[in-house]
Amino acid sequence: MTGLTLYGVANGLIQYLLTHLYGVLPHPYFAFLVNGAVVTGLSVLVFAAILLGASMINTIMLIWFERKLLGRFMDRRGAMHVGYAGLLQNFADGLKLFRKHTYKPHDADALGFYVAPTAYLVSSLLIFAILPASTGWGAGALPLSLLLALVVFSFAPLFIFLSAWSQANKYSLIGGMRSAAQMIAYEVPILLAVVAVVIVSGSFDLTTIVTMQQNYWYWIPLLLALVVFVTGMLAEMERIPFDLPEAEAELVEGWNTEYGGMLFAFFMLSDYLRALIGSFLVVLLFFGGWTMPGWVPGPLTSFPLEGLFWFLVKTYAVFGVFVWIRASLPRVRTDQLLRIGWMRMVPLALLSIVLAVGLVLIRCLPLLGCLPSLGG
Amino acid sequence: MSPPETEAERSNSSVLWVAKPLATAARQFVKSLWRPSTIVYPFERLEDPKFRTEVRVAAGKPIGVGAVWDNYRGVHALNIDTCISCNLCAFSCPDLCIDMVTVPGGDPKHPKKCPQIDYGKCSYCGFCSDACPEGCLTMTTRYELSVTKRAEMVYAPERLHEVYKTKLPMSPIRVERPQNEDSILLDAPLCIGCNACARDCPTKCITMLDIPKPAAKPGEKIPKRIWKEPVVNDSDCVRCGTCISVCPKECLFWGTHR
Amino acid sequence: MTGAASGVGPDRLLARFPQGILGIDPFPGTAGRLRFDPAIALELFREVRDTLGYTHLAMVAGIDWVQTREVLYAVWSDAGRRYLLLSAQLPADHPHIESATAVWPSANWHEREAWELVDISFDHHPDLRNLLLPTGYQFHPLLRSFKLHEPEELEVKVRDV
Amino acid sequence: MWINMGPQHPMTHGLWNLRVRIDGELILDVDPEMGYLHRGIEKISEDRHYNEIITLMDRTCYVAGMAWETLFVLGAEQALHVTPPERAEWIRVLSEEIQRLGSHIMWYAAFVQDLGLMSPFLYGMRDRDLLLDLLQSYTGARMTYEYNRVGGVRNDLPSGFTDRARKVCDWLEDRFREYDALCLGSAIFHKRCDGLGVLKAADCVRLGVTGPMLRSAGVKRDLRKDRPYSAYDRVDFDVAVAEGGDVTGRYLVRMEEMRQSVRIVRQALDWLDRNPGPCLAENLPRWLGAPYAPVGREGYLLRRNYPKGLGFSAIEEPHGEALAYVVNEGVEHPYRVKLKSPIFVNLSAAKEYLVGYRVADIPPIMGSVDICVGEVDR
Repeated sequence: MTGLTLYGVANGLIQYLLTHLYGVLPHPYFAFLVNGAVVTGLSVLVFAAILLGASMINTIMLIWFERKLLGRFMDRRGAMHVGYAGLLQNFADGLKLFRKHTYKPHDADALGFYVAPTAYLVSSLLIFAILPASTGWGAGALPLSLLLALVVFSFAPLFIFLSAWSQANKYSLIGGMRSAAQMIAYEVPILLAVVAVVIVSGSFDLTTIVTMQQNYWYWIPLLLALVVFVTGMLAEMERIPFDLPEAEAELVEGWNTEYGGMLFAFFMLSDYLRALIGSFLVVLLFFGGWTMPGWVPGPLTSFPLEGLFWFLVKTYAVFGVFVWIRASLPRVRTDQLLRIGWMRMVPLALLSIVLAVGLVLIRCLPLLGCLPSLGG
Repeated sequence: MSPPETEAERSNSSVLWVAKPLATAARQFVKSLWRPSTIVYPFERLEDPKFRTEVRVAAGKPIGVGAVWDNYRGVHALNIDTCISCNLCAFSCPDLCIDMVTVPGGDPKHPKKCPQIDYGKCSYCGFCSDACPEGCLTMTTRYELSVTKRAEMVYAPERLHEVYKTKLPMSPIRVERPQNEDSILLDAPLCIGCNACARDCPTKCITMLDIPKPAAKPGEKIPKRIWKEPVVNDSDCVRCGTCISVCPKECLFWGTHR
Repeated sequence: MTGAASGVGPDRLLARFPQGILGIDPFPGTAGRLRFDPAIALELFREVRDTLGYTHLAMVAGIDWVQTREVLYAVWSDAGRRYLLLSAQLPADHPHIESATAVWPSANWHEREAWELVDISFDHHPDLRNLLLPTGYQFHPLLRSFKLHEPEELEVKVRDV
Repeated sequence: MWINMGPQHPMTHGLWNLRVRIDGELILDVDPEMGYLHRGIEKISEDRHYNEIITLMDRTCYVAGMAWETLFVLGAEQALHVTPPERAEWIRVLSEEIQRLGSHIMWYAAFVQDLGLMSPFLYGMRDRDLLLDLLQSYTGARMTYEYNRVGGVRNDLPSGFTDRARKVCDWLEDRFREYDALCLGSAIFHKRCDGLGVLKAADCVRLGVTGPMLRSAGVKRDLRKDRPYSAYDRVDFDVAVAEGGDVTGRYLVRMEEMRQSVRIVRQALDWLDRNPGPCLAENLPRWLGAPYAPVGREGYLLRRNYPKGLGFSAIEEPHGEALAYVVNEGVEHPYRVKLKSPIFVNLSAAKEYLVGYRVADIPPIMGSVDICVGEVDR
């Protein structure tokens, strides 16, 4: 823990700049430059900009990571020509989409058609302000940050259905309905699985939850909740095997059939943002966030920004598992998906809550700390 | 009709759920980690020597199927020097993409004609190179043809000759004369001995032989003609039919020697 | 090759249709080529399916012989493991024959195709409309009299959904 | 609500239109519309030289060109009273089985892609590439082979071919296990495919459905066994049969057929190793063998008078029973060529195996039919 916080960096930067600016222009008119409120406001803006940039770059890197990893699963290479090993391929793709003409189908509803992708993207980005990527690398210690993140996360079906309906396309409508049904169905097991974590940790604050995992990571006692959470996240992220809202075999592109250019890029980006958020949440809730087990050699855990580093490593590893699942499983059908959701996942989640309550009641959790090879 | 709700459980794989496919994909991942089996096309090519012999990598290990290009039917190569302008390639083309065009050199009155191929139409069936009696039109392993203008798809004989000069691997050359085939026969009374067939014969297998001028009988007029008749050397004839088409009196035809 | 031993030879139908069957030609590789009068088509199909056991209709082909049109059925018997060809000559003006769909439902698309390409109409066909050609196409390409048309000459109706 | 699945749709695998009437996710009615790829091959054949038609046959079905070549050539040989040498027949068996493997692997790749599983698609394409290498090494092309000739085949196998082919056989047998692990080993696959698109044996026979769809319903009909052509009466193999007539059954049948194909390929390779010989019939009229006589010259061709004849051939194509009827009127081009495609009939029964299932079931069901629109529309 270096004590370096993102807000601290932003604040320091702004203070340094403004003080020097004031030093160059030492006139009382410019005294507002060193006003505390102005400094704070600008710092928040810079903080937000850094966060936005970091999350965007991370998302694009995530797409690259998926493409390369999926390539290896499929005995091919993935992107490899733009930049080293294709690192810049997605930037090139984004540029291409940005340059493309955005068009609207004649019958489509303009308001919904244009607002939905933007709102979807914004609602996904909002969560990044809440999630702590390391100590001090988030919007600070909100007492209910976990709950807030999940609430914002569950805005998505609304926007998806809005866009699906406004496109005036039969495939989009079917895709939108599937998507709404699926996301709402899987909210329930996700929340229940999170409740298990909350019971064990006793807090809704993500930072506290991570800190509680110093001794042992929560996937050890809460394996069942982890399975439920990951399955639910797969459905929420609309990834294979649960990607049937955009099942390209029957629904062309599902609820974003009619989108092209930048609006499509918004959807694409939001999907991967949500994938990144999902991986973040899995790491935060079950794999100890930015903490590392004690048996890891010291040099590996004591360098600047090591928390952030390990957090990202874990995130990408979790996402790699998602990619692995994508590479090896076919898609399920809507009715089967909902049946799995309501009739398998919800009971399992309830069971995991019972287990969590039991673990807390019999006070055997500290014993897990004695297993140094598994975590903590 | 109602949807069938009962699903026949055909195997016991539900026990394993998804473990088997996950393991299979993981195995593939490990195998292709070092070297996936794709060939990085513009930089590596299937016709590279290393792929021609042994190493066709599939899933990280060579299994030894070299790509063989012996019979490959790509862009044609034309040896202008040996082309005899027999037209057989143009006749045999199902897509009518071969035109016989004049090439420099040769008799100015009867210029030499060689095939020009429109690759916009060509289907690479190889009938033309099969038909070529001299083995001068063959097919190479070249397969990249992208151009920006449609006119560039038309390969003039000189350009085909350039392909020939690149010495790409070519399909096996067969120089053969057809056997068991109809011959060129002469309807002698119609012939005027004009030498057109012998002049235009690509293989020069027609010779004009003198025939005796008949003695004039009383009351009969001797036709005015050159007293020569073409004789076809069947072992050299490629059966291209040029003589039939140039004959002004239509006195040559296909048939079998009795 | 007539396959009388296996019980699927077409000879036994001669007694049933003394007038209708015009002849049975040997055809290598099949049980024969049975020429019949189009008037008995449906009864013959029933007999061929039920008595001889040719349960599978494999092909319906129309051939334009300019003066006449030939319609050719290839049927397959699982028991006898052989094909039987049934052929009928139809007059060139208004060529029509009873549809085989009542006996072999698989004739459906075959007959639609023969109708639109060779202009043989099949009576009592459930759904005789264009299959490979656009709806409303007024020519029959596999007729010998078919001439290529410029695209603008064609009048193609737009299908209303 | 009617929705048009096609002609530009990921499910169609070609150019055709499946009109579906749905209620929510339930399919109430379907109406396949064909003809988007109708090129008039039968019409073009009427004024093409017999060997030139072979170039059209390659394009009839773009995943099983060799099978269609063989089909037409068999019919033309009967019509023209030509007998190919025995080695050519064995090479045809070999090529057709390699083609069947290629077609089935292509089917596997596309079908699993329809289920949403992407990696087997690439595994399938990778393995099919080896088969294309084999075909290329003796036919000279990877897709449009133009290899069969009336009276034999164009050229003999190159040296070392049989060894390479045996290596590919070994490799493929390994891969089939991998394919099964990815599909049959997956609970989701069974959830998706068991009891889906059921067409019972009686319905199959009634509707004229052939090929793996028929055999998956338990009917043991395979023209290679029942009406052997080429050298199929001299090879030893089993007819793949499954029960149930559903999508899983079709998968099982095709997988087993691939294994049997490998078996046939091995036998053909052994025979070809032992028996060298000519592969094109002797004493062919010049206009049938390579090289070619001028076919374009008027007045020359029509003057000839060859014996007339009728040809009827039936082969077990990768997709089912394919027939050709060739009418030879004694000139260089056939009077009429009629081709019957198995998929044409399998598609006409679409209503029977689609109605009552859900929209999400359309891709796997239609995928299991293995559609190649080129041979439906011709």
